[in-house]
Amino acid sequence: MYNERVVEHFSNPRNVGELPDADAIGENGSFKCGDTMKIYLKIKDDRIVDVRFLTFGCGAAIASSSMLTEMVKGKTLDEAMEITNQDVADELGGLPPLKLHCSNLAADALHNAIENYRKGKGKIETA
Amino acid sequence: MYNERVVEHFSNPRNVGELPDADAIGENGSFKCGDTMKIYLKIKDDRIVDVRFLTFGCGAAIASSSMLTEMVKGKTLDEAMEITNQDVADELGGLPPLKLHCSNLAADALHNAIENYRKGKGKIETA
Amino acid sequence: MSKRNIYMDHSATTPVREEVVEAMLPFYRELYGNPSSVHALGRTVRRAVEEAREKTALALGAEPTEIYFTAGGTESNNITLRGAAKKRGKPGHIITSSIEHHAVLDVCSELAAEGHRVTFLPVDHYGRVNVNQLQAAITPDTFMFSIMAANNEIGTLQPLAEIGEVAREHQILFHTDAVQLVGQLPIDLKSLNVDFLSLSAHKFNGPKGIGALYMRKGAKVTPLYCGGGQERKLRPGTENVPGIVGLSLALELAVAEIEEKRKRLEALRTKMIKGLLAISETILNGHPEERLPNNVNVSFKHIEGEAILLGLDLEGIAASSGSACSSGSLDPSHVLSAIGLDHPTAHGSIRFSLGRGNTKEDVDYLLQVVPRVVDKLRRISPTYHA
Amino acid sequence: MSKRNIYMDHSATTPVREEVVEAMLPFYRELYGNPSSVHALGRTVRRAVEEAREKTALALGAEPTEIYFTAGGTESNNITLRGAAKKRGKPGHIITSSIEHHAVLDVCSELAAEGHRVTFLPVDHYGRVNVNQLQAAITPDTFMFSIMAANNEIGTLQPLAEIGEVAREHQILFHTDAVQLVGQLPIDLKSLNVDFLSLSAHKFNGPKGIGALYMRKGAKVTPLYCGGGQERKLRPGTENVPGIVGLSLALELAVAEIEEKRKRLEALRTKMIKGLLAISETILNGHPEERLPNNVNVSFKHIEGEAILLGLDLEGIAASSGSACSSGSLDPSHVLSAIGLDHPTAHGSIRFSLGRGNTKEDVDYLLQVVPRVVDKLRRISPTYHA
Ligand SMILES: Cc1ncc(COP(=O)(O)O)c(C=O)c1O
Ligand SMILES: Cc1ncc(COP(=O)(O)O)c(C=O)c1O
Repeated sequence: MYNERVVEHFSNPRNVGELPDADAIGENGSFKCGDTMKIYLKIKDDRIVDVRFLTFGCGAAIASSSMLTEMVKGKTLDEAMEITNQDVADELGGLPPLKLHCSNLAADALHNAIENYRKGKGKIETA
Repeated sequence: MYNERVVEHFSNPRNVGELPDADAIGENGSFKCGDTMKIYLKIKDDRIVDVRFLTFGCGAAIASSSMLTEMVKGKTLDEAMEITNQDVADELGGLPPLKLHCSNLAADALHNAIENYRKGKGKIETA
Repeated sequence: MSKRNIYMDHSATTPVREEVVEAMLPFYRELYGNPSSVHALGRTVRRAVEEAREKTALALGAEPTEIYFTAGGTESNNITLRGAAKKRGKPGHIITSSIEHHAVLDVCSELAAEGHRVTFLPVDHYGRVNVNQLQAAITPDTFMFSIMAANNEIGTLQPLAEIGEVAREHQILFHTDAVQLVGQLPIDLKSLNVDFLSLSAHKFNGPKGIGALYMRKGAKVTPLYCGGGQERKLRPGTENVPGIVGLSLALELAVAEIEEKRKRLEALRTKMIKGLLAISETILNGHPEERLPNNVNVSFKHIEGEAILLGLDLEGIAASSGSACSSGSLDPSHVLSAIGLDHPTAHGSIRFSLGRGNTKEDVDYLLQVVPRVVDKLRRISPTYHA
Repeated sequence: MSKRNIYMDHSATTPVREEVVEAMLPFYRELYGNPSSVHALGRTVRRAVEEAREKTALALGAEPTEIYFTAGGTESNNITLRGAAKKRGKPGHIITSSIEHHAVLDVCSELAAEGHRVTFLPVDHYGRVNVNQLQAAITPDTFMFSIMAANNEIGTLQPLAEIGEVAREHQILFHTDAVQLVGQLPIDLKSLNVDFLSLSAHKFNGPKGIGALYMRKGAKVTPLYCGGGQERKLRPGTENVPGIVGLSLALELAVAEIEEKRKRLEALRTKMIKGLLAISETILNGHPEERLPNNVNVSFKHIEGEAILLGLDLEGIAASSGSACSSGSLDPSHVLSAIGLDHPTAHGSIRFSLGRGNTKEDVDYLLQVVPRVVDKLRRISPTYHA
């Protein structure tokens, strides 16, 4: 069902967790299958310098989340806004057709974080 | 499907053929399955002293015909009138349920011959 | 010549080839997973099912997505005809022939009872449908032709290409029951305008209880059964995986050997027909050329088919009288009636159907035994005079 | 502990036992005849089919004439429900439960769309139907109950005897989908007032693609398919003889070993449930006692079932999330919703289903692996806080 790269990202997801000093937080959920993703960005000079995620979802959702975090690191916000869900799936070497919509989670959560950042929201108050 | 006795009568039918000097001839046909039987009786003092048959029909019909001819030899006409199709089937050790009606041929042809005889018909004109 | 055991009833069913048995076995034992399971075992089995679908498609000139596995020819026919009628939703007109297998004929009769109109086309005395008559029978509400590829009793082939052209011209769906044709003669669905084709594995040295329905892309029927999503909901239920694997391999092998087998069987068939027609008052049923390479159907006048079968059986020869499926019935075969045989002649018909295992020696033995059996029965017959 | 391969998905399907494979093989090879053929080979095969029917009947406490072979549980369910509705001919009322398999549930929905009224009874949080509610739902036109014997996801058993009494009292037909029960727990149709019972061979170490329908003498449905006269016209088509032979032997063996197997699996199940519930925020789904001996269904909160399956799969453990048949779908299981689970909890449910091959070592391995897999996924979860 899943190719090796997907399984590898699922088994060893990169950048898991929260960023206590995140500059932006995004979230996205699929009402249909109940999957949700939370993404935390550290941004410096309009560039993503660190990223973390938490995901409730299937193997495809977790692998897509992990892959996305790898893809955005070092990108400017404009570049990051251009990443599509399809890009994530492609970078994973493809997903089963039935599972494609599960990968729609990640890019959308990223864009949500960037939008929140641009609206001046989403910065975590350091306690 | 058929038991050994049926197969034996089918393979070696007794009393096959016509009787050139028959005292009575009977016939019976099943419209449904197209089977027909012709029976020839030689009668002396109201007793069947010889018998022959010809049958167009399935294995059960042929075996029943053969068995019947064995059963009637030496019987009085009254006794012969009492032979039922079921008797023939029983004497054969039973027939498959689906094939039972094929054995209905023989006793009916016999009764037809006796009735013809009693009505004074059916005696073959010696040529 | 000493007694032999000869199986000449391949149109009823065939033995499963050893390669096919061997290919099925792993799917009973280690590869037993459910193709719908997401774990590794399930996925392995899913792959095998999809490879089988590809193999099946390739053998027919179809696309894998056009192949649906079913439990046999009967089910494929029922799904097509009832499913198309259900999909249509309102009464319409179906054209079929009067010599279809009961799995088409009786469905059509039921659909007629439910309000559809059905034309049962007559056939000529060879058992061929007339394409002009077919064309003339079309009405604006005609939505389906169901004309079999080859008849199971007399082996007559129908002009599928011409019928397909008429269907296309009038935008009518065309179903063909090819249960007897597949594995005997090449078929290329790319070059035929057939929308639905039924086949059954046990007729070409595959297992019983598994068949397929080819449904052309774009053609649609409403499924008859509900359940899981298997076979894209057309035939829900856990897949008969060993059966599917067996069907696809049997078909692949049959198609690979089809020309060689055809030549071999046609030679045996020609010899048999010649030998049998040498028996007096014996006629050939079906078309002399346009017939299945493995079919011989003759009527021996004055005697009855079941008795002949029994006589042959006692000599080790397995044959059939009319369709094996209907031989429980006692009515004369509707096919033989449709080609104009009177009842007694229809009752005296025997089908010998050849298969992979048959040899020249089988035919020699047969031609020695049959005249003897026929003669013996005729001596008991009230209508025969030698 | 080194990696093992553990199959705990026996409710999805089971391997065919070796004795059963061996019993089927002759019917692919030398005993390949068509049971409808009148020749010796056909008759031998017919006898095997009828012996299989007797064996099947005996194992269920039924008469041979009450057993009809079908292509599986899905078909048995469809034939019963659609066939009874077709026989009735006019709209009526059916009572079923809200946790039936799709092969019952979806047929009922279709029948509702066709004009019948259907009551989908709710179940309690263990998944049990309430017999008083059932009784209260009866109306004068209620003609059928269809209540499954044991649920395929959560293993909950239904009170068949009580439901049967209600059915008898009101002269309503009673169908039970016993696909998951047969082979796991004893069943005696002489002492139950069940009119129709569906079973499927591949759930009890028999082959896929073959099932049976028990139909009590006197109960009647209109067949869905037309064709030959096989299975007394209820399921026409050349019989799947190897399948029939395989089903009957698998059932005979399963029933002979049923008590021993039940004890063994219940012990493993109890151990598993105890071990799994030791994981925090884990709940057992289904009834604690009134459940199949081989069923364990738990929800691990905060994580999603498919991801858990994948994690387990990578460790060699085959399990399922909801019904294997519906796992292509992404909607939460209708069964878990019906017992009151919220969506995330339903999504985190896993079914482990035990079978003949499972051992104590399997359970030990499982109890070592599962907490690790669950923990790893929870660390990624946005809702979990350790
Ligand atoms: C309760 C229940 N009913 C029916 C079925 C369908 O059986 P089959 O897939 O053999 O047609 C299943 C199998 O998944 C089941 O668990
Ligand atoms: C022409 C034709 N159609 C359909 C069938 C039915 O196939 P099955 O018995 O495999 O369902 C047969 C087999 O007897 C057949 O010869």
